[in-house]
Amino acid sequence: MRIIEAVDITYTYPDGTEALRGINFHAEKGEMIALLGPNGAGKSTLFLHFNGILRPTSGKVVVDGEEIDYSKSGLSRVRQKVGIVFQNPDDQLFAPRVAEDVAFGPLNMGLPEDEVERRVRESLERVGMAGYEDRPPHHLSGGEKKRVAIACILAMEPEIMVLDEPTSGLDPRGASQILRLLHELNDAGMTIIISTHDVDMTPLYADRVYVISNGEIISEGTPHSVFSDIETVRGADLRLPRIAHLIEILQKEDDIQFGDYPLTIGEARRKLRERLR
Amino acid sequence: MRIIEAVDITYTYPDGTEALRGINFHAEKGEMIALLGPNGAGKSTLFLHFNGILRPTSGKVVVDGEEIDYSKSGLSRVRQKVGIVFQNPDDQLFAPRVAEDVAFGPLNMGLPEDEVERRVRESLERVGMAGYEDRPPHHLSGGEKKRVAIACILAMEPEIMVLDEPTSGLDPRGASQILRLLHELNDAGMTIIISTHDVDMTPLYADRVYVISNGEIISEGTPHSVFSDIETVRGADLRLPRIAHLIEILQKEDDIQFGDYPLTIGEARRKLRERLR
Amino acid sequence: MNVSVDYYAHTNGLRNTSPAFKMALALITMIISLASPTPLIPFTVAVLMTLIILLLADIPPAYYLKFAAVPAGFGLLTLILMALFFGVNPVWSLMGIKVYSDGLNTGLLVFSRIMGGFTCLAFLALTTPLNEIFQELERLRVPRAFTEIALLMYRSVFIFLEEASVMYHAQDTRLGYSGIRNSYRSLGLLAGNLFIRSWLRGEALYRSMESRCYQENLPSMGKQTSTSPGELALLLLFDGLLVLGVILTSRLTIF
Amino acid sequence: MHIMEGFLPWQWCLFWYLISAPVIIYGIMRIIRISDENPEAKPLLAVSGAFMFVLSSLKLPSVTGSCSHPTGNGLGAVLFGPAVTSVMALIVLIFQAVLLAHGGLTTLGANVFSMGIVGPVFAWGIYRLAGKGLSSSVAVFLAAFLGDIMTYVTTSVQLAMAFPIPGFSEALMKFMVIFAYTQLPLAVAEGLLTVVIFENILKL
Repeated sequence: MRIIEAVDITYTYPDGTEALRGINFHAEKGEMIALLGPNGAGKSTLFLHFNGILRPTSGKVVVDGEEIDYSKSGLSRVRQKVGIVFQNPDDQLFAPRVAEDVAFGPLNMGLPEDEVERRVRESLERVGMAGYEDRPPHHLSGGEKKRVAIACILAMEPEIMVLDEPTSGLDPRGASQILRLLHELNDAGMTIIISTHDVDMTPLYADRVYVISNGEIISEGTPHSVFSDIETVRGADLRLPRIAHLIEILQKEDDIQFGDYPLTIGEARRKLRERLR
Repeated sequence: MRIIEAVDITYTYPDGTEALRGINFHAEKGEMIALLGPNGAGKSTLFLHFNGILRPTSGKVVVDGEEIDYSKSGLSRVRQKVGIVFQNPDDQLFAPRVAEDVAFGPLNMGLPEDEVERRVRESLERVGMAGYEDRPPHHLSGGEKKRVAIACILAMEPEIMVLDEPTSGLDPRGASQILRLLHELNDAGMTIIISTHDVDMTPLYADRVYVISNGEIISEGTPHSVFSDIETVRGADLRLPRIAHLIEILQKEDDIQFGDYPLTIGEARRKLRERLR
Repeated sequence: MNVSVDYYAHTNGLRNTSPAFKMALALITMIISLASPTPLIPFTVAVLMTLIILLLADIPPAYYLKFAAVPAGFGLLTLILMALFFGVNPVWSLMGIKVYSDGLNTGLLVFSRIMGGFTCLAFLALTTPLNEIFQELERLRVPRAFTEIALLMYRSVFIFLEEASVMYHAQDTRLGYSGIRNSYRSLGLLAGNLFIRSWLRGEALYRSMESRCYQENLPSMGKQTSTSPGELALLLLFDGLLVLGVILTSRLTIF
Repeated sequence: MHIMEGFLPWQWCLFWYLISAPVIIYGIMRIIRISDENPEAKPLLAVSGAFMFVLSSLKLPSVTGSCSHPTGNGLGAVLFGPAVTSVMALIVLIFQAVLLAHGGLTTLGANVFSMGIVGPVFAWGIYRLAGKGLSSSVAVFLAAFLGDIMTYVTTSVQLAMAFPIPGFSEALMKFMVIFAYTQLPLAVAEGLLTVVIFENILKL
């Protein structure tokens, strides 16, 4: 079942810049999807369409089988279904205390106080930040801020979580903690859409990949099918994952054949083990 | 010849936080050095000592054989020798036009007008941004801003260039352009010090690596020697480069011996080619 | 948040005309339009300036119309209010509402001056980047402390606008603008956060300027431009004719 | 409340320029002195000015359905004092005129007087007075609210002086009535918002 779908949407900024040109995109319920593209390709602009922050110049966005209704109550409904975690946590954490920040969404939804409290507690637990309720967000580390930002969205209990560059700027440990958290949420049934330009990480989580360049989707499929078309990937200012690049060089330059390129360390290990033993 | 050296410096913020605890660091003339560490380890704080923006609580910084003189004229001298490119180009670019930003340093140095013009022209050419003189920085992309920020420092013709996370937030193409540029500058004789938490990229450029964690240097040496001590690297919330990790798994789990871990695609290719042919 | 003005200021067809000329043309014409005791010349100014903006500066008509709609609407409203409430000689009476001839005359005059003045302002705004205006002021001996702050401010404005818009979206995503109560709280949080950010940026900016040997004063960095004799002649001709027009039409009344 | 370009007769434009000039000159002298003592002052004033500009471009919903643009002048007055704030307000007004076509250049003198001088002076004075007896939130609210009200009163006076039809006092009444309906709720709004901003700044 397609839980969210963008049908042929274009978006033109007031100054005339065409940011999106006929995007078709969808996510099945429970999928984990990567939207891969260089800076300025239109990833963030597309995301802002998913919960009606931006309204497409043409085309439509369908959530849970219903086209987005841009009335006040319609927008309120869609924003409870689709939560967006923005790239820079400093743009979304405002309150003097972590708990107040997490409570922001549920309070705006008009939930009763004990329900708000329960959600704050549970979301902070889920992202591993229980015990930080009274801390001021700007004293947290980058990775911690990111997790609080995710908790803020979790507290609204959306069906779809959209994350803009969730690991950018994080050190290796912070990045892998976020990735683990997203896997857990996905296992629990949440549909997750991630924008990124980190090609090395993409194959680690994505069920399906869209490649976006200059406001157009130029490729779509499983990580293997997307990365097998190297020309398209490089044309979008991206590259192969390092592991795949190593194998590509061995195959092309040194004529050692592996077939399909492995994309992750695990896959490469299996392929190499077969050949080396 | 040690062109810059930090001797046993500690730095305590006014609020009492100990940011640096006895750092010893040096760069030889013409070296390209990586300062590797997780977020919050003290990388940026250390950098601000290199041109006297911060004054160590104890210890000293020696540039070109002379201890930094913290008088007005002394600071002006050291800042012409050591240029810092800050992490966020938006913190650095303040002028309404690219050319004015690049001219700012040389003008402050009191250079005559035609010399300023020459330097502006040459630095913009060197970073591949000739023709952008009249653009306002807010019409540039992230990678372009970064290159202009580097040109701003180049125009002061320093002997040492210090860059804080120069590739963070950039897509693969943007990052590799910056890296290529830094290699060119280094080949032309400039000493370059780069702070980063990108372990995959570090072995591609660094002659020597310092690992910093919690305000202390916990490891130092060539990339191979630093990454061979996996415990220390992981203890600093970092990891092995992906290529090295693949080989580590083959070696440890599958008992296929390679000896020293290769860190880059090139090194791994040579090792694997030997074994596979 | 309309910064497309700035975008056009940097890309329009008159981008490379000297800023001093554009400023002089806008300001002198504006003053002539304001000094005219009758509406004809201000309306002429509005038409001429609109033509310059559309034909010489190549500003897209659709954009310009939207830009001009607000002052035009406000000007019309003024005209109506003046005709109904600011007069002593009633001419018509419609269902008990009196229209005053002198009020109508004043209203028409103010409306024409608003349109004349606005089109001059729009010409300046759409053809000349703000920084060049302040750099010209600097050459006119406006105190450096004033222009320096304005020039330093220019960049920060765009950074903060961008940040404010992302913050606004982030709050909107969490339903921060549903209902007036929520809106106030959200906007207050946003503004407070932005304020803190602005101080952090101030510190970071100072640090990076210090790194480049900044000492108390910004060096003068503007592009040196000069007004050509041809431009000067054009300016004198254009505004001279308008002044003549003001003198000739000064006794005209419509109602 | 901006007076639009072209709205005031030239004599009044000139008059308000002359009235505002001494305050602006004094403010610039203060800025020069402050930045001589502290080189960090200029970048900080610049970012604060940018903050004021951005704040004023945010729309604040009001009870009557119209929108106001919070000015931040009250906040500036409390932080920097009225003289420096008047200079900042002048720069912000030029930015608004040229980047947004709010206000105008010939009306700049009049607008600086109402929004950059009278408003901040009242806000600052009231904050000082009220700060002695009342809680800081109430003082901030009163300062921003009354600063706003005084700005509107000043604008009404300016307009009535320019269009004294049939006489000054009748015209003033008319302008005040128009503003009372549209601007009073906005002054309350700005007062409340300034309190929220102020409290957030203190907490962070």
